[in-house]
Amino acid sequence: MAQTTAPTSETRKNGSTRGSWKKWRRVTDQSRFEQQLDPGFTQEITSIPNGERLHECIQCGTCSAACAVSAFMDYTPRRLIAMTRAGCRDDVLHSLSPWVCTSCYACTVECPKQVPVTEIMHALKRTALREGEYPRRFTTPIMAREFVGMIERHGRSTESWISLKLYLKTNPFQLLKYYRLALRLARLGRLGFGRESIRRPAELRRMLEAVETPASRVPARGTSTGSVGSLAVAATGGGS
Amino acid sequence: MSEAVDETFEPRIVAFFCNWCTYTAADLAGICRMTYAPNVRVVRLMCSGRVDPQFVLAAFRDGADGVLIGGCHPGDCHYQQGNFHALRRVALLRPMLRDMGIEEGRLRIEWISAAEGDKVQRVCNEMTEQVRMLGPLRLAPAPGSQNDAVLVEVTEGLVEQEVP
Amino acid sequence: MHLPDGDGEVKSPPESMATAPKVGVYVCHCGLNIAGKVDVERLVEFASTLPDVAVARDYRFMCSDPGQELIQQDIRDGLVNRVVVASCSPLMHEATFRGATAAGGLSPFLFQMASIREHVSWVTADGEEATEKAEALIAGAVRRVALHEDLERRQAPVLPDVLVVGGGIAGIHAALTMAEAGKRVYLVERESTIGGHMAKFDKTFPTLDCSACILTPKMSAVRSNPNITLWTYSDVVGVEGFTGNFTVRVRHRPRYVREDLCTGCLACIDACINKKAKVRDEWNEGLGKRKPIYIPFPQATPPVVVVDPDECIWFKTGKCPRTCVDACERDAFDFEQREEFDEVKVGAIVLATGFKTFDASRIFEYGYGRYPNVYTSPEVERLLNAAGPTQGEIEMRDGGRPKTVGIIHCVGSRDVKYNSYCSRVCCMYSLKLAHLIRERSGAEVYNFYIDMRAPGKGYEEFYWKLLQEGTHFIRGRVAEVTDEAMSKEEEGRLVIRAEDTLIGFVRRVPVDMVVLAVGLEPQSDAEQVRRLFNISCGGEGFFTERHPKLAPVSTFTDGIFLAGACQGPKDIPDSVAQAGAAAAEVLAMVDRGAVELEASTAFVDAAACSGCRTCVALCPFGAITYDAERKVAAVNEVVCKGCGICVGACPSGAAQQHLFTDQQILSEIEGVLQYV
Amino acid sequence: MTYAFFPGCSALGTGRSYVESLVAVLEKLGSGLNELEDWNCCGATAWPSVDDVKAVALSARNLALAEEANPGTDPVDVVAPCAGCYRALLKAERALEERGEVSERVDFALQTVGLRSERRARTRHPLDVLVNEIGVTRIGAAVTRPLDGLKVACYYGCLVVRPYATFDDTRDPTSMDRLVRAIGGEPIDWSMKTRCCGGSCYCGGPLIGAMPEATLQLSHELVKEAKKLGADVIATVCPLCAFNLEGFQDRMSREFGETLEVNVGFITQLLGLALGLDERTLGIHRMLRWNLPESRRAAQGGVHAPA
Repeated sequence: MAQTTAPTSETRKNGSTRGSWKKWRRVTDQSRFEQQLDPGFTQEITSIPNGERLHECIQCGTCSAACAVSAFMDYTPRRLIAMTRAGCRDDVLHSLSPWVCTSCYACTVECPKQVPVTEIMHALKRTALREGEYPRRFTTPIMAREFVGMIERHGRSTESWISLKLYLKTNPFQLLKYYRLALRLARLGRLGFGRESIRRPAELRRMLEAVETPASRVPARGTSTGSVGSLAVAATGGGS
Repeated sequence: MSEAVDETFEPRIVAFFCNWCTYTAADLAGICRMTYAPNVRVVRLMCSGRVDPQFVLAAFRDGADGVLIGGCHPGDCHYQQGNFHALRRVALLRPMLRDMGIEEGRLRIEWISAAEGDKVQRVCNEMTEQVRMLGPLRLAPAPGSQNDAVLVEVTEGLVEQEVP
Repeated sequence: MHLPDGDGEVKSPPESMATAPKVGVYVCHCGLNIAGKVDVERLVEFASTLPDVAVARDYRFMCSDPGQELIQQDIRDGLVNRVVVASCSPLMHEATFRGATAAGGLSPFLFQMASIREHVSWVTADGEEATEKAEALIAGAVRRVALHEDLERRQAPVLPDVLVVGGGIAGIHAALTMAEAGKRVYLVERESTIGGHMAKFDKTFPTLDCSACILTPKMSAVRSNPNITLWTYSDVVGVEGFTGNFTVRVRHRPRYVREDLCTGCLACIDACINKKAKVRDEWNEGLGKRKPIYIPFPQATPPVVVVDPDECIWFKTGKCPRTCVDACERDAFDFEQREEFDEVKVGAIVLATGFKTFDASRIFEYGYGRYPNVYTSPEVERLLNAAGPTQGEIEMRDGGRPKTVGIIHCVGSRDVKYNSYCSRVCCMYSLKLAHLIRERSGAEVYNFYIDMRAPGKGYEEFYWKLLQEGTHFIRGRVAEVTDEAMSKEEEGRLVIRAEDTLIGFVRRVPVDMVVLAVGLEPQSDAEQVRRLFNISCGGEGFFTERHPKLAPVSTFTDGIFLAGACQGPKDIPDSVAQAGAAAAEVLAMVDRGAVELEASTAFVDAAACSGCRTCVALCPFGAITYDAERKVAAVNEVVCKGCGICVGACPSGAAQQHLFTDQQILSEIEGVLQYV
Repeated sequence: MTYAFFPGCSALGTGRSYVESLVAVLEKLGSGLNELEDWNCCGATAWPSVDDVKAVALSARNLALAEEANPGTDPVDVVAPCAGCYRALLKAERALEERGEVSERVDFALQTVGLRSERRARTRHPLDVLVNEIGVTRIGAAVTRPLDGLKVACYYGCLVVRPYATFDDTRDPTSMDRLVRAIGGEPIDWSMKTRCCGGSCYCGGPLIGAMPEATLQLSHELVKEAKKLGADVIATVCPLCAFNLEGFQDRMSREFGETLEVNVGFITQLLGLALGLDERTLGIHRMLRWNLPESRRAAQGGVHAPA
């Protein structure tokens, strides 16, 4: 999927996959009809604070170049911005890029038009989770849900548990790779297996539920947070 | 003001704008089609330094609920320091207005440069809302009434102690 | 102090008003600009009910000939003797309607305008509210115009001489144009030579003609033109007066060499006790060295050497054999030279103070100042110049020759963190640099651009030529220049990281040299200059023209004109065109011989004046004098600029301002408040 | 001076020694940390991906707890050592200050559990406190075992300076470099100070799971560059950065075919050593990559041995 080491001119010429079918991408209809585009999607994403600046994007690509992980994205952040602006809802929600984003904010601080790129990535992830359009075997969305569920129940996260559950759900074989490291950490006292919790987790849950309450006056938002909440609960149910 | 706000009350505000900065900015707001509250009526002066304290008092007496003075930013005055004189006069006027029971929020001075059409919009809106909250000015003129007499007396006694 | 009575009754009209006021109110539709929002018919109906109003009419476009004719006809028919036009802003058409009033046979000052477009129809959401506001403004104008009086129209002579500030290409061109028309021109330049930025370039885009070849003849022409007084190493320190009659104070900084004696033989430089040049050479952007006694470049105009007192051993220690003095055959040295001042009287001023380039070290991630092989474009201009520190060879700070060069566009431009505007010239000069670097060194050149802006005669063709030459163009703004290598090939080089946005992936391009195409900014002292000349600056700091389209070289201060990049980023052809335009405006003004003075001057009613002298000290222009004998103040109306500060402060109401008397303003206040 | 202290979940796990050393160092310098009663998770960067308002509410609760514990103090400084927590609390602080729809909902939510945000809490990073409150002069004066020119690669990571640069420059931060200089170390001049480590700040590091090659490459770049420039140790201020750089070094070495072996620690551990604290107090024994025998240096430098 991506380079693990910077290629030299050698490897470029003598790539082992010469002639392999893997080198050609399967091509489907790449055109987009206007009716396929969803202006409502654009509107939803740009409704975040300073989100309207998305319309001011000049497509200079600073975000992509400043991004440490854009090399591992299917669409660069700049393309995602352009696609979001155009209303390419499906293409954007089926992109792995937001899930690769590490939220390091390099794009945000470098953007010459101060487009809140990282926050837009978060907004895309929220929409994707809400609509169930996220990659099932990719750890980041699962992680986000697991994490949220754990906080809702205990108020704090326990690194050992969250990692364990994550790998069980996505790629159990990865566990084998890391068990040595985990054991070592545990020996050094850096990986506790006792579950962390705050003293009043119920109070915290009550507070989080109350976040939705005043917004019930605003139906659109109320439903959105509501459904995410239930999603988190579902994740909890699946996990334990 | 503690009384309930009268929803139908439309404040009347007189604005003295200097020709070079604030009036030009108001024109710019127009050119940019920035809509704002219609309650502000502009009287054009060449400089905010022309604002005589009696203009402010006369405006209040004639039924204004608020007075706005707009000049160039400090250092930008077309006439070097007229805005500075305006500011001093406002400072001298404030205690007198307070004594007459005219709330501080009814008189405002703002520096608005020729490039700040948006500021004209913002200030006019803010001023209108502020005066709306304060309600109608209670000294509203009945010609020859007590209030008027007080006002005239004060105005007559007003000798500006401006030491340059 | 007199306040009008509460019921709005005004004092008895002035004697000059022989007949009772008959006001004509003319409401303009301005197409749909006004009529689309405001109920014009209602306005006319309302106006006709106002006191003193004799006629109220509306018309589609009052500023058109038939519209103006309407006013004139009513005046001629004796229907009206005061005019109110309710239309656009007075800043737009006051002059037009005053003209129409005068053409009808009335004094142009018996006119008042109500701005119901900029202040009403364009800024009010609700039609009903807009109509009400327009009514109030018209009522104010009608009230006030009844008190207007005829005023004397005064003119002041325009002095024939002209001042040009700044000796770059714009200043040079403006000065030459006006001098050739026979005007005496004072050209003031801060540096020791004229020529400005253009003198530092090797070639100019898109024609690639030699900058020196086209500029130096003009520089010599300035020096040899008898109508031009050239003051270099000088700056303007004071400006007083008004349109047509400015008094300008100029400071001459000491060069310690007499300009009238120095012939520019440069023998002194060779003779300097410092055998090696050790001082940072600003002219070469610090890439070269000069001696404490120097001349910026061979064709410097005037060709007079300058002694740098901060570096000269004689100035620093007082102990030096002064071999330079011995070498001078004309005895031109004067180590005792002091600052000198000159005062000149001019009728008009052209500001051509130019620009400065963006400080590239402000963008940390581009590595300027951290990596020696990152250059700014002005530095590369000097590297490429045959008269520059490397004789036109691309030799880098580490002595190497680049095989690959990356040029980064839009450095400090189009970025809200620095300057949000486009600097306009960087694309083109980057193409020029790309071409020259390739030509001189054979290096591969990569251009990293956001958008290629080549709007100009021959510009797109130049871009095309570069494409044909095989210069690489990558559409993407560079995020970082780094020395961190990710592969063998990148080791020891600078890596430019940018997204190739046309392809859609990030590229890392290892290069030997990075050129930052820095944008154009206002001079760092633009703010002081603006205050000195009493003009205005836009948000980005460039001087503001009177009108962006129709008065591009005028300012809001009459008699002061703009040329070149001090008004905004501009290339050479545009600067020269603007300089020509400014010269033409000046000539039109100077040759007219006179300017109309501000009518709204202050005056003192001697009978009412108590002689307190408050006004005398307040006047910023010294226009008020105190007559000790009569114990009253008097305004010199020629010097008065009509601000009214004295009027606002006069405790006895003796000081008044034409067109803005207390009575007029108080009536207007009453008017705008009475009908809401 | 005593600060309210928000340790964050990683303090209980991988970042344990960071908190241990921070507490010890501040105590040595005469400042105390008061751990917030019943603090909860800050929301990290996972919560904003699910519900941005709730993410703010989570952090807001911690800020409100800090205010509750310090009545009458304004501002209440809350020290958050973890870079992710620091950003999350700062974001909540800003959102509350804006007093928009978000703060309205959050205020309401706090109220339901008897809490109140008076906007007194101010989030501080340990670097901020060390450099701007205690000051490098005082720290320098307290040094008993200077680092003797130890070459330190100061690695700030992302969220300490982005998106909010409250106490240091976003692109060229220098606070840690100044600290290192104050304790006798030599900060290396490198261009990777704020480059992303590929960790993605959820406690546990999800990108390593989804795309190990991405995380490994980014971390490798950092370690490799530090090694190339001769750094003896990489100093970090984030539990996750530290974990990524130390925990996966073996795997990086394998995948990229070179032996890396660069020491990784927290800046507070280096400070602690210089201030004469012992390794155990500073949690150095918990580190995966720490081969800086301070005893050796002490012998070489012949400096005052701790009592």
